[in-house]
Amino acid sequence: MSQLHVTTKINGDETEFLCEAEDTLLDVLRDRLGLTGTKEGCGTGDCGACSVAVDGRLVCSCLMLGAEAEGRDIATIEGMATGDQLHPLQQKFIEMAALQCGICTPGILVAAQSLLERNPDPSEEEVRYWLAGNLCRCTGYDKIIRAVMETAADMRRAS
Amino acid sequence: MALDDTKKTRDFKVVGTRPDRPDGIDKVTGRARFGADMVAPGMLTGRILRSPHAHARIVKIDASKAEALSGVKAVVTRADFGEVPEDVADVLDNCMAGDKALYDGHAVAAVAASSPAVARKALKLIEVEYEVLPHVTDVDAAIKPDAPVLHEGRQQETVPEGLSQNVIARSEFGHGDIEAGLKQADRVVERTYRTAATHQGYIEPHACLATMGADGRADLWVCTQGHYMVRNTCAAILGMEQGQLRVTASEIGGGFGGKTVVFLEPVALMLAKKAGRPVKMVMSRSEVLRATGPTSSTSIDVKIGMTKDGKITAGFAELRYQGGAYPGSPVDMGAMSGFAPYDLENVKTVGWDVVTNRPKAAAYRAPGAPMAAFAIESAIDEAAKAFGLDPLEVRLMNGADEGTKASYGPTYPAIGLKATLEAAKSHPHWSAPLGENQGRGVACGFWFNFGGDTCVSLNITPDGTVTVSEGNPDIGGSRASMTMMAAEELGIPYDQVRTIIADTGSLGQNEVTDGSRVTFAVGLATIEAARAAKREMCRRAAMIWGIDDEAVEWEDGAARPAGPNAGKFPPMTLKEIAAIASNTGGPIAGHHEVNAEGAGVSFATHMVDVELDRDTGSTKILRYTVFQDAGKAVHPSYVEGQFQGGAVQGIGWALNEEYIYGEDGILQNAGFLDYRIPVASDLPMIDTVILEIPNPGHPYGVRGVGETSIVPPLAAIANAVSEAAGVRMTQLPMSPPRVLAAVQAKAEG
Amino acid sequence: MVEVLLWGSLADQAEGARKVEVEAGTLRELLDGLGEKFPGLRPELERGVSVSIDGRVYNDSWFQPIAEDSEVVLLKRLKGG
Amino acid sequence: MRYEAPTRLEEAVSLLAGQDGAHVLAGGTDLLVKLRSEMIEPEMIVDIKRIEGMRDIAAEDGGWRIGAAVSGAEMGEHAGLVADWPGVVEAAGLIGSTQVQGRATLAGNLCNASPAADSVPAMVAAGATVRIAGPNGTRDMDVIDVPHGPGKTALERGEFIASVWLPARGARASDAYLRFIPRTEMDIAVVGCGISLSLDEGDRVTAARVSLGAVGPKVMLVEDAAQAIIGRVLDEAALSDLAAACSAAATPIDDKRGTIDFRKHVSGVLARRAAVIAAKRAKGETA
Repeated sequence: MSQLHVTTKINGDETEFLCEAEDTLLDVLRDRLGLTGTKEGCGTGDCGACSVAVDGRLVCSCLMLGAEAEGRDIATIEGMATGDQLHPLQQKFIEMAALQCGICTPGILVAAQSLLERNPDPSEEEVRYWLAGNLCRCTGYDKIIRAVMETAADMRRAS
Repeated sequence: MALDDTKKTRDFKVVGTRPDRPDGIDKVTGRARFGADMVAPGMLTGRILRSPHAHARIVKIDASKAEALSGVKAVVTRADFGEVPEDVADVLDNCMAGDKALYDGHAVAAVAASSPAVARKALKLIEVEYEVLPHVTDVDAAIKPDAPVLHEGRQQETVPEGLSQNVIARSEFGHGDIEAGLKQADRVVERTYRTAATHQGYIEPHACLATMGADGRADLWVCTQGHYMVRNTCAAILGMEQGQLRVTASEIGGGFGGKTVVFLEPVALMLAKKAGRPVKMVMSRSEVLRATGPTSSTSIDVKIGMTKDGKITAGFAELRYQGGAYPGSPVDMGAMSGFAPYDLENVKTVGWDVVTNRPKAAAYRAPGAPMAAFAIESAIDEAAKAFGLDPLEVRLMNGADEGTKASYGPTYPAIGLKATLEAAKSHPHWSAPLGENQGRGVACGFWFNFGGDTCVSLNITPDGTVTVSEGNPDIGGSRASMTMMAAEELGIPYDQVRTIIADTGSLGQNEVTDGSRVTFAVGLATIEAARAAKREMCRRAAMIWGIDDEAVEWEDGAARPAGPNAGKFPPMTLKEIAAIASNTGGPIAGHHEVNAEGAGVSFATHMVDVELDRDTGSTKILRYTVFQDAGKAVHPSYVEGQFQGGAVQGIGWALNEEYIYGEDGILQNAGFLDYRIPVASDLPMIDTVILEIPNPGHPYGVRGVGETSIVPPLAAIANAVSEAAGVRMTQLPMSPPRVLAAVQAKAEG
Repeated sequence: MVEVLLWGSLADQAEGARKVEVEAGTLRELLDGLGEKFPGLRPELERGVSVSIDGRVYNDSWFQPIAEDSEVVLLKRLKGG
Repeated sequence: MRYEAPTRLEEAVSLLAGQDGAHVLAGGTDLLVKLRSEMIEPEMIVDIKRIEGMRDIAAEDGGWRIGAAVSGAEMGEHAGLVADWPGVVEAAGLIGSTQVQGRATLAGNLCNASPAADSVPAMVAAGATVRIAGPNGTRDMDVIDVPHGPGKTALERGEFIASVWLPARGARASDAYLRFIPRTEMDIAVVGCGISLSLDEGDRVTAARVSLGAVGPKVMLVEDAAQAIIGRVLDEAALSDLAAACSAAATPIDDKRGTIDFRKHVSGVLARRAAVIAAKRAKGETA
């Protein structure tokens, strides 16, 4: 088996890795690059725990090959905070208890960030549909939706 | 020294506030390490080969080709395990099949290999010869005398003759005279209800990393609700001493009861032992659904007698639960809890534990109770509505209170059922208008709540901060609660305390994180450990001041002289005492080990509005309110979270979730695509009302809150859908095809 | 003597009595006494039971005192999630 | 397994033609699921996203040509396409989650050849065609002719779909797609219905195409349903006839997602609702 050499950018850093052709981007992030913040809940694109942004577009990293990352710009949960400065969504999720077990949290934060980049003033329905691909079994979504809405309001006030 | 032990009137400083959880930053930044996030040097990948048959004799397993494959370091089958103690025999058989594969997905062999690709390839090279046997997956079919039999000789003495060997046990609870009670009724509602098996649906698949040395010492990293349980079970299965197996609990990505047993862990240890290398095993989602514990599917007959003014004269239920391939469905819990919210003169429940060719049922949040509540609360609702009575008033009229003899035997102390009903009645939700094709349902629910073995060790650091070590995996914010209770008791700020989950080598035995026990039992032990530390700090202060220990009391985070002869010394703060601990006898700690008894039962009332699309049978949840007694809400945000999460799991159970088996006994929907748990867009906000009726068995009045919230939703939603549809729904899930068929049948008369 | 309430089907194993009396001052004495007096109860006792004493549920605490007038109810062993 | 990401069409064709077990990767949302579950074990994956034009939406002959690697999310952000073919765009937008939308394509949805594919009934109703690249050059085909049954397509060895073409949208004409799923998102269609229609100034239907998904081995164009409304104003009687024609045309099976009775009934329900939406859009009303 000859491995593929891939050059990409992850959370702003030029990154090179070797992978098998069948490795998913999720496999690469978790097992080759040690970025285990991106989680695997299903491996079939049904739970959203592996959400990352590729060239600014939200995707399931389990549904993309590592090899496809060549030349792309990938953002994962590990790049969401700036130094010790949490992203407002991260801060709000803690404050509003928008997580219980926390396994879905990285994917939901990445997805919510992608929403707020496109739509700074989403309705509750828009938030709910945007996040419909991110399963959470603990919270019933209530506090998650509220946290996203409140973060959006805070960010609008701040800008 | 005098310790503040008041309950109802206590003025809390930390408890009842909403501080940030201590593991928050780790969890929002991706740093938190869950089951699959650990690595070890030289680690191998472990994988399991699973039965493609629902029921088959395993004639022969030939793994020679797999063993010969380059990169394969170990193959394990049942033959690798010796005789094991009886109490773990079924556990082992479920982890690795013996003579027979008992369900689709049952483990039959495992490999450890140098990469996932090699492991996958190796599994295909293992040749298993099966003799396929007839199977049965339906509970009512499994009871019949001619049903295919899973096990011979497992039937208990409680089962009358003439039933299939699949019927393992019968139990009966209650008091009074049902026939006499039914005679007093103006109306008797008699129906059969059915519920489908549902899965706990935690988002994190089971995962572990096992290491075992040639000296027999082993380490295990695992996502579990109870690493002490994992240690004890694995040690028994592998014939090890418990002290030689150290288990560390990872962060856990949901459990809801499903991670209270072992699946991969003994196999991973055996692979690690044979390979002499660390072995990591992670289940796929389909493995989780095929082979880990769903809850029972059930079939329940209910008979309710009611007078025209709403008095329940008799309540009877016969419950049949299939618990998968081994004895031990949660039918007893259902039979004991179903009528628990009511004060009844005549009540009787009969429970039947049945085995079928399905994965062994694991606990699922208030195991057994939601199905019983669905049946009984539906029948009560139907009887009340037949008389045109208000369903909340009927529940209030018949509701249990302090002094009521519970349907399962004991007499209740102070309980909160009526408080939840009164809160529901006065809530604006109850009086809000409903539109066309909309319905409102209410239902009550009960759960026992547990205590059990618990250890907490609380250490004072030299700089006067505090660490708490406890032995229960934090599944939904319990580290915050423990930190709060320690801070409360010590009279210091929340951020001066840090709580960690210790490994099995660091504390004594701890019961699993289950039965809504953690905030109650670990909280109790934390408070007692803090009190022990306070006593010691008071003693140190007394030494310094040269007065009697008894003349020192602890208040607001400091030792103070108390009483007429104590003298006038300025208070010594915790920090001051800690700084000179070495000079006064050495480090200061408090610890508490207890089998915590005295958990308080808890009750809830749920209220839900639905809208029905009469053309498609689709149900939309419009509004939902949970009213539940928490005893004392330590961190109200996480109490609300438990209420909301339980309600939404109940919504899934009521509307869409189900295990679907084909005629061939194979699970048809082993993925999140067709095992349909609720998504964000399915739901409204879930409103919560926390009632606080203190539990006399806990220093702060805490009751467990985690499980009760899943008990009422099935019935509440069924009552709402039935109202909207104009036809009584008796089978879950109330999926669109089922509701549409009922609506059409009703229309056709 | 302590009066113990058995659940319905357990009475079948105790000569049909829903309420039985045993000499016991602690939980352990209670469980031992029940097994001795009613051998039919032994399989269920061995499978494990919970005991409600004056409305509080106990699983294992052998030396939990029981008063003569305590309300004692045998329960199926409770299992949670 | 090899991974190739050619930049020229001809290169892709020759890779696909030259290797047994070669699979095309566009959005990958079906392919990777099959790969992982070992339903397929490809020798080669040919990623077509780096081929010129594959990610473009271009005006052509009054209609729109959509490259095979254009994702649903990109379609939803294209104002011209949304204005002309809102039904096709919303059908593509119903495939999976937001995350899946970032990758899933019309061409992939079509080549997966699932009878329940959301975008296919909408494309069939729209009268869409595909341009197929292959060893013998390119050829065009009606969308409805591409699937041959569950998992099977009309594509020959070495061929792949390079683009989808949606025809010119006339005046007072529009489309709509509705599906039924048990939840509000994330499910496979239990029934899907696409309708494209044109109205005259008197709101009479002058042309219509009605299609159904998930009620037969492949997506079907229901001529009887179109005939039931052509020449008529969409009043209650016309809509009832439309619904009846769709229910009658549906030949579903019982499975884990729905029953025969349910699917037949809901075929009619969705047709009626989709027709109302399409008509409103054709009249320039918001729907």
